[in-house]
Amino acid sequence: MEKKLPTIEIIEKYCKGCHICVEFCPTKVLEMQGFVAAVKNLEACIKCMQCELRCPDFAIKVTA
Amino acid sequence: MEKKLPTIEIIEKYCKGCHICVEFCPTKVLEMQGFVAAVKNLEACIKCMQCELRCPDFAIKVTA
Amino acid sequence: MSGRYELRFSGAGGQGLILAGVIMAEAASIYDGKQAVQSQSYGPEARGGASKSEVIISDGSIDYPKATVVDALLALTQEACDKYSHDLKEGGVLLIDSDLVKNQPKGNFNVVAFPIINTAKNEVGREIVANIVALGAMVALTGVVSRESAEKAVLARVPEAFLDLNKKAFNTGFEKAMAAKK
Amino acid sequence: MSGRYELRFSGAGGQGLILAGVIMAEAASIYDGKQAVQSQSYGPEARGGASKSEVIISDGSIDYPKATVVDALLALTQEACDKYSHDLKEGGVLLIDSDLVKNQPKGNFNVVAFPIINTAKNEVGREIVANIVALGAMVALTGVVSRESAEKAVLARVPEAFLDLNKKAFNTGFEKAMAAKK
Amino acid sequence: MAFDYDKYLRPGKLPHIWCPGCGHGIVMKGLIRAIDACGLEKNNTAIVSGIGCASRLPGYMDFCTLHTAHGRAAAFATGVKMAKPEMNVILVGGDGDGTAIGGNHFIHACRRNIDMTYIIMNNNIYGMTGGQFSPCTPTGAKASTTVYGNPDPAFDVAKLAIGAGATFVARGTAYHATQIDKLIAEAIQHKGFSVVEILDDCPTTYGRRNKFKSVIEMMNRLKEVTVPVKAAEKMDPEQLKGKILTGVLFKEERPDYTSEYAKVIERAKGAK
Amino acid sequence: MAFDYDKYLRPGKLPHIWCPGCGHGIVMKGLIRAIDACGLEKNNTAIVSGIGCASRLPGYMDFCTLHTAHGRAAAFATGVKMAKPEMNVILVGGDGDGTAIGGNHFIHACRRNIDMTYIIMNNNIYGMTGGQFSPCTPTGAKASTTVYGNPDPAFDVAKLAIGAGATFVARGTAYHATQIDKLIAEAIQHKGFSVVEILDDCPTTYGRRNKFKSVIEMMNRLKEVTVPVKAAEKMDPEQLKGKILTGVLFKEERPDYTSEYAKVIERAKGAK
Amino acid sequence: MAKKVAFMQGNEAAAHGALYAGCSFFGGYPITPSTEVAEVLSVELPKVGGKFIQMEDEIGAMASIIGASLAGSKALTSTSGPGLSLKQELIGYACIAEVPCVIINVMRGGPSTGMPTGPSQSDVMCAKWGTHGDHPAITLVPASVQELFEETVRAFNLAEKYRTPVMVMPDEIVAHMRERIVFPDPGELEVVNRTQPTVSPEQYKPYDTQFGDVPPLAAFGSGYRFHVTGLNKMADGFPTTKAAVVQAEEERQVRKVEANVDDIVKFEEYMVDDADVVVVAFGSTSRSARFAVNEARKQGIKAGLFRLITFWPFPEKQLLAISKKVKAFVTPEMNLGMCTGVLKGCVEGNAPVHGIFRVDGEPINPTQILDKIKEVK
Amino acid sequence: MAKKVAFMQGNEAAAHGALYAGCSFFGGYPITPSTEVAEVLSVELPKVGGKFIQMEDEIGAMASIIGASLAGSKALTSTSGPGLSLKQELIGYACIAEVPCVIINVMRGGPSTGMPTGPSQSDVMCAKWGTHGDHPAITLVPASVQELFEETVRAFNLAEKYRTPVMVMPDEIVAHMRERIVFPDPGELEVVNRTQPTVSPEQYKPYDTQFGDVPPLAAFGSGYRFHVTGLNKMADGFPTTKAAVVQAEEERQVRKVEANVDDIVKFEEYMVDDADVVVVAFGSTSRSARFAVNEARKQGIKAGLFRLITFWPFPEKQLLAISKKVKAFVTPEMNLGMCTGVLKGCVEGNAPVHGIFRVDGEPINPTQILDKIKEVK
Ligand SMILES: Cc1ncc(C[n+]2csc(CCOP(=O)(O)OP(=O)(O)O)c2C)c(N)n1
Ligand SMILES: Cc1ncc(C[n+]2csc(CCOP(=O)(O)OP(=O)(O)O)c2C)c(N)n1
Ligand code: SF4
Ligand code: SF4
Ligand code: SF4
Ligand code: SF4
Ligand code: SF4
Ligand code: SF4
Ligand SMILES: [Mg+2]
Ligand SMILES: [Mg+2]
Repeated sequence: MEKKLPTIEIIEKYCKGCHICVEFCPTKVLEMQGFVAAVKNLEACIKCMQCELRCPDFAIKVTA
Repeated sequence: MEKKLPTIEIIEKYCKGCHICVEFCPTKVLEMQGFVAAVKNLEACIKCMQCELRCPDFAIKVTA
Repeated sequence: MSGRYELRFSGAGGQGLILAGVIMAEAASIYDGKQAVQSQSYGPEARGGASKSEVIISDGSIDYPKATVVDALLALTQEACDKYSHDLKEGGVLLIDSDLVKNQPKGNFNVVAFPIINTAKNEVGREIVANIVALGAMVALTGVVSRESAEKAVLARVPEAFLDLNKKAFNTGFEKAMAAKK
Repeated sequence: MSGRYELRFSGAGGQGLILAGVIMAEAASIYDGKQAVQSQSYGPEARGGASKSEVIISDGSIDYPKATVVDALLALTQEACDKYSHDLKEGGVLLIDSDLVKNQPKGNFNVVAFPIINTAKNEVGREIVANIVALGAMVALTGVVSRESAEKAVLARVPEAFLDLNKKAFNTGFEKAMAAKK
Repeated sequence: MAFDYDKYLRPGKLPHIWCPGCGHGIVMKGLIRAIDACGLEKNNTAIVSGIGCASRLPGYMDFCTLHTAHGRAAAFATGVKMAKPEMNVILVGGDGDGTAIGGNHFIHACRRNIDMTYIIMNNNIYGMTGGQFSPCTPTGAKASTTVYGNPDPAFDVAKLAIGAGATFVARGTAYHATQIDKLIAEAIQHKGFSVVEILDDCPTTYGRRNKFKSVIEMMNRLKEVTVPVKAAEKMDPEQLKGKILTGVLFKEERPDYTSEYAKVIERAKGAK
Repeated sequence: MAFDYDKYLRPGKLPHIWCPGCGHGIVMKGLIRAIDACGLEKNNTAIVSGIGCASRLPGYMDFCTLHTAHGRAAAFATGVKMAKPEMNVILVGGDGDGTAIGGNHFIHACRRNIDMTYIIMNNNIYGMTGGQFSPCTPTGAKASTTVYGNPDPAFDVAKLAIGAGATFVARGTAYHATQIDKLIAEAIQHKGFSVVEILDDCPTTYGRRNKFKSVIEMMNRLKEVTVPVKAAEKMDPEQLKGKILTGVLFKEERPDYTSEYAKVIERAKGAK
Repeated sequence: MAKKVAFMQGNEAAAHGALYAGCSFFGGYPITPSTEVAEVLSVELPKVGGKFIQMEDEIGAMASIIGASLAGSKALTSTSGPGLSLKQELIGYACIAEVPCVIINVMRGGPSTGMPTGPSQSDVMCAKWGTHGDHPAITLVPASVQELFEETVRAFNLAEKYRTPVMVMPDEIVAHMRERIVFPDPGELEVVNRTQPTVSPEQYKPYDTQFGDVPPLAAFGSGYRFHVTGLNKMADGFPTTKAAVVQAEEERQVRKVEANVDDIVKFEEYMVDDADVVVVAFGSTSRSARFAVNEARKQGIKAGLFRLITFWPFPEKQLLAISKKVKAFVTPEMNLGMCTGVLKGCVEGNAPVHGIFRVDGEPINPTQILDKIKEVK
Repeated sequence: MAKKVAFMQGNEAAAHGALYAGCSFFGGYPITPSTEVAEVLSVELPKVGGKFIQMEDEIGAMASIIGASLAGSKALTSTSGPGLSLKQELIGYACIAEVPCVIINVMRGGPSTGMPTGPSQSDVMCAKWGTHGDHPAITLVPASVQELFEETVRAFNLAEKYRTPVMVMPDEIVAHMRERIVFPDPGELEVVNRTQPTVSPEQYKPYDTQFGDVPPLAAFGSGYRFHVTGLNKMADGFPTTKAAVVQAEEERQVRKVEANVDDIVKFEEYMVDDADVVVVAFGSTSRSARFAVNEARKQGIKAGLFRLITFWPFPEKQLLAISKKVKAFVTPEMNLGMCTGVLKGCVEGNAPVHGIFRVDGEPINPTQILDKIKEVK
């Protein structure tokens, strides 16, 4: 059975493009697209929640 | 040869009659006379200077 | 200034003169149904130096709360006497402690002198009630409040434990003054 | 208001618009010998939000230091364009970043649009000089200061290390505007 | 699984005013998780701040919020707590607000051991006014008023709080986001005055001037310079040189102020 | 043999305003002996105070004397010292002046480690205003505003000073008159901010209310509750319970503020 | 049942007045000559479950009463000159955040430490103008022990009614003198409490002008959650820089008081109707003035007394009217001309204003005033 | 040799003005919108061996400059509304102890935190009346970058000449706008230093009136030893409660300034002579006013501008004289009527005073003023 992927929601109007989530994601799931963060490689997500915890702007939500 | 006695000067207009010098003199040299301190028994003075050091009012001077 | 009578209690800070003044004023305003105002002046910040307590007693309302021409002055120390006797009126009552006030102010006053502190210490038993002794004397000399009211006022102000002591102080002062004044 | 010319540089905080305004004003007052006043408005306390920098240039003395009717407006963001275009005068110059300002304000203005930020980033090489690119363009479009004076002013304000970069930014902006305006 | 912050946020106030990468937002999220963990009731909880970027925090929180004057949060809060001892009172603010102009109220709140929790977001600078040095700016650092390097020594906020009598003192960082809520929760549960210092970042006014290329570098520094107290116990002085301890640094049980005052009321009523 | 105090006193100012038995006079004498021992030059020495009975001290001293506003001595003195670093600056004041309203200036002077000496005469009360409790009044004690017993915990002034960064902290008592001058002298010689707390007595507003029959009893208490640090080392916790340590409690070498600022000036002149 | 009477000091009466008004929180810092207010309340407040706290300084004291008031208490602080100066920033906070509270400031000699035990009337200008920015001001200046009690009650009422700080400013003489006082029975004097919201917590806005210029104020912890700030704010309490809103709010904050002067202003006219010379005085000085006026009348001089009980708002209307009928005003005051200046400012030159100024720690005596009356009559 | 010219911000110019005047000490605490003054001096002062210190708060900042001044430095602090309120107690100290110092207060929206980045002119009343007790006040209100430089120099001169604190109060617009400034050469502008004692240290008294109303002030550490206090003092600086001395000293402290208004008061009259309507304005508002007056004249309306450069002492004499000739005054100001009230107070009803008040963070524009001129002409 294939593993269930989390959903990662990025609220663009909150994101201020600080790069924090991108840089500190242990598995490089995220990337910057222009001024905002975006999901690049959802498969790699290990649901560690670091991105959500560290986002200063309430802009990223990870749901398993 | 007889021992040289110190001179103990009490400046009455400075003395506020707090009793400190009298109470803490180890050899009970001093006494209160009315509102001010006075020398009662000069012979007993051991020149420890406690009275002078503790007088809050600069009212007592001991000179050997 | 209908029947305006002015008293000043003066001496050194800590001698309880403010209380003496307050009791005098209370005797008048609470027990004798007159008008009375008591006020005082302090030294630097809240303590020390010569201190005075003034009482104005009147049948009518009292506007100006401070003394204008003093009718009766108590002086427990020389410093206080020198400092506060200037506006004692011609023929006014001047009560002084005969041990502590050696030179009296010039002017013709009705001077009464006896060893107030000493009386408190030796005859009444405690130096701290000298102010009440003085109060008793002032009541006797001025007659501006009744002896009964004054005594009531004293007893109302002092702690239970010291009622008799203060009663004794008050009466001793009253008698001494009567005698001294003869 | 003898020959009073009003410019407004607007965008987001941190885009260096205040500096752009200052350089424009310096070009006028220090190098062209005209009168100039530069002023700005801030967001809450010292930071953030849409920001504007205003420059008044005149031959005579300038009394009122703020804009009354704006002759030329630069808007680097949509928010700034919406917020600060209300008092742009009929036929006034409106320079906008074509990538970031999608809907232009109504009114007949002399609109010039090109991708300012992008030009700075890709043609000049550094995004941070977008303000100088914009400045070059404003100089070209308004002609209120001479190209030489403006360039002098730019070079006088920027750090040694970045002289060429800013020179390039200024000239690129100038040329682009000329072209865009055609 | 995703934590629901909205439950505690006032609707429609985001995005907040803080700059990109400002650590204050990370701290606010930690505070929200802590409040949730402690099950504090919104109506019964006051959040009080002074003035500064950090002090803008209460405005976003759906509680009884009080944005006071610069440096005065602890004194306003003391009034709230004394008037309604049953309320939970949480103070938030910056290093400048709390240790510069607010220093006196801070040490006296510590002394009284009044049952409130104070979260100091220490970004080593006066952010809101554009980056003048604060009493927590490291010696030698650059600020808009120390272009030649800061001559002032910095406070050790935790040491100051302990010296003044606080009974719970902890330190975390914006990098160690997972720990923020745990430290704050423990502080809230502590009966008495509790202080939680969060080492924070201000990329806008501190980072640039001090040669940090990005907020990422600032975050990484927070990781590098800190050592958890537990870990520190096993390290020798050499290894600890220049390190800053994190975790619960001090904890002590002492009667809290409003409980003590309740006894005054009892005595007074008895005296009647 | 009798020490000549008059050399340092302003002529004609005695008797001083302090009450009979007030310890402030004992401290002033100790200060004079210390100044004499350190050979400070009158013209080159400023004595700065706040407001309170203790703060009346400078008026009697024949130096450059500054009687400031309540609580502000340290801040005024900082201005004097920065303007003329070559001057010796000595601060004196009461516990209320220094730790209540003056608390912020006090902790920041400690933090800066500015080379001044601060003598705090701690009589545990606001004497001048008639005996309201101070931040140094023991819990449970009686004051004019704590008739039911003081609910406030008291500061440990030395602990506070150390927590704030002072580099020399000592404690003496009015009873141990002989040590006052030694402690103050050592403090003056220390380069940096030095604090000397003298446990003092206020018979007028504290003694009576707290059942001391006389100033003698207050003095004896100072003897009984204190233990010299040296002696304490040899005592076990049991014996030390409720005891207050005296002597030099803390000493550390750190660059002092005006020396550091001198370097700023060098750097600035270099930068020109 | 006979009324409770007592012979007490002004400051004690102020403390009892506060209790009568329902004061349940006192935050202060001791200063001569106001300490007795704090001392009495430290004893009395806990007896009724109220709170007394001695803060670290006057700023903390002012902050604490604002906090306590927002938590629903009627809050008081007492101080004197130097302390009042220190409180100024937060007095402004109470004005803009519209937090009811009362400040008793006993006037002593200034500036700075000045003469701590000497009487003065030199804080009346900083009572209105001390804090920066535009703001309302209400200042009461009682002249007797009884009136100090009653005006303290009124101070709380005005603070609650208009959601603004109110100052009571006895001079040191009124604060320290002792007189007979008759305690009003409970209910005898009006006691006002701030209006509470009638809307639901969801609909509540702390500055909701649909309820008039003085919006209802809920208490923290009462089920209403809201935001309070010292920044310019909107109806919902959140900061704004919207020009129109800011202008409106600033104007309303001042209008609350300015539009209600008739409700707030209180004064006493004594033989003013036919007077040629009107003495305008307040506090203990007005007692000397009454004495002097009586003397003058005995001597056939038409003198009168206009006694200010509210100093701010100043009774401009009334005095302007009087200025058209009188030959001259005499303004005795223990400062260098504060009331004199304000009075000149509102009589449009209709009548000369002759000041008598004392700043030497001595009261102005009746003779000084009488002489001046004779001189200018 | 050509003069140094620069294009700079008002706050920078103020800092350079201070340096020109010989300022050697700055003690401050940052606050918008005054921070640039501190920032520039933190860079420039150490270059010339001066001292810059950032204190723990505004009270400490004010204390530090008084201390530094007593040690012989020309000392400055800069702040804005909330900070000014906090400094009030110690401003009073500087007044009574007669310590020269300068306070630059950049006016932002108040009260309390108000609108930190919005321009305002609402601190002018607390500049004079903020601190408790009677005291002198000198307040300068420049309207351009050049004038801010020059008035800062003058502020130091007046402080040194009269031994009293002096305030410079640009509004946020003047403080933050940039203009061309021409630096005066050294010696071009007068620079005054406090008079030094001519007597020996033994004979020196810090308040020795035999040298006039402004006694010489020695510096700590200069060989002169003396005592300074915030209590009422005698000639030798020691506290006194002697009525006569206190009265005399208090009066002298105020007289120093009151008796020298002509030396201190500075203003500009622009087309006032034949004017029917005179606009009285200061700071940036006066620039809008000049614009409006010019427009009015173009339209044939006899308008004029009386520009205050010194707000305190207020040019009462001059304006009273003008009030007898004009139809009306117009007073535009970024507050709710402070200058308006003061002006009314001194024109004895001779001419109506029409205020234009803005407290919304927006400048008063020329059109508003022009419209009012037309309305009242
Ligand atoms: C009385 C007063 N003084 C100064 C200021 C200016 N001011 C506003 S915020 C601030 C410092 C903020 O620094 P901090 O508390 O560390 O918060 P941060 O902005 O760094 O988060 C200052 C000095 C003010 N608003 N009020
Ligand atoms: C701003 C201000 N607040 C309050 C006071 C009143 N005050 C004068 S001295 C003092 C306390 C003095 O206590 P402390 O410093 O311990 O000195 P002590 O009299 O006990 O020696 C107070 C509260 C004041 N003068 N100024
Ligand atoms: S949850 Fe962890 S792994 Fe997944 S995106 Fe976020 S940081 Fe990366
Ligand atoms: S951390 Fe948040 S704000 Fe920063 S880039 Fe990622 S989503 Fe955007
Ligand atoms: S010197 Fe010593 S022995 Fe002599 S009198 Fe004094 S205390 Fe007594
Ligand atoms: S100690 Fe001094 S003041 Fe006290 S009694 Fe002795 S001599 Fe007098
Ligand atoms: S200035 Fe600094 S502290 Fe303020 S919001 Fe920006 S990053 Fe955060
Ligand atoms: S009141 Fe206390 S502190 Fe003040 S002088 Fe008297 S004894 Fe000393
Ligand atoms: Mg900070
Ligand atoms: Mg004390």
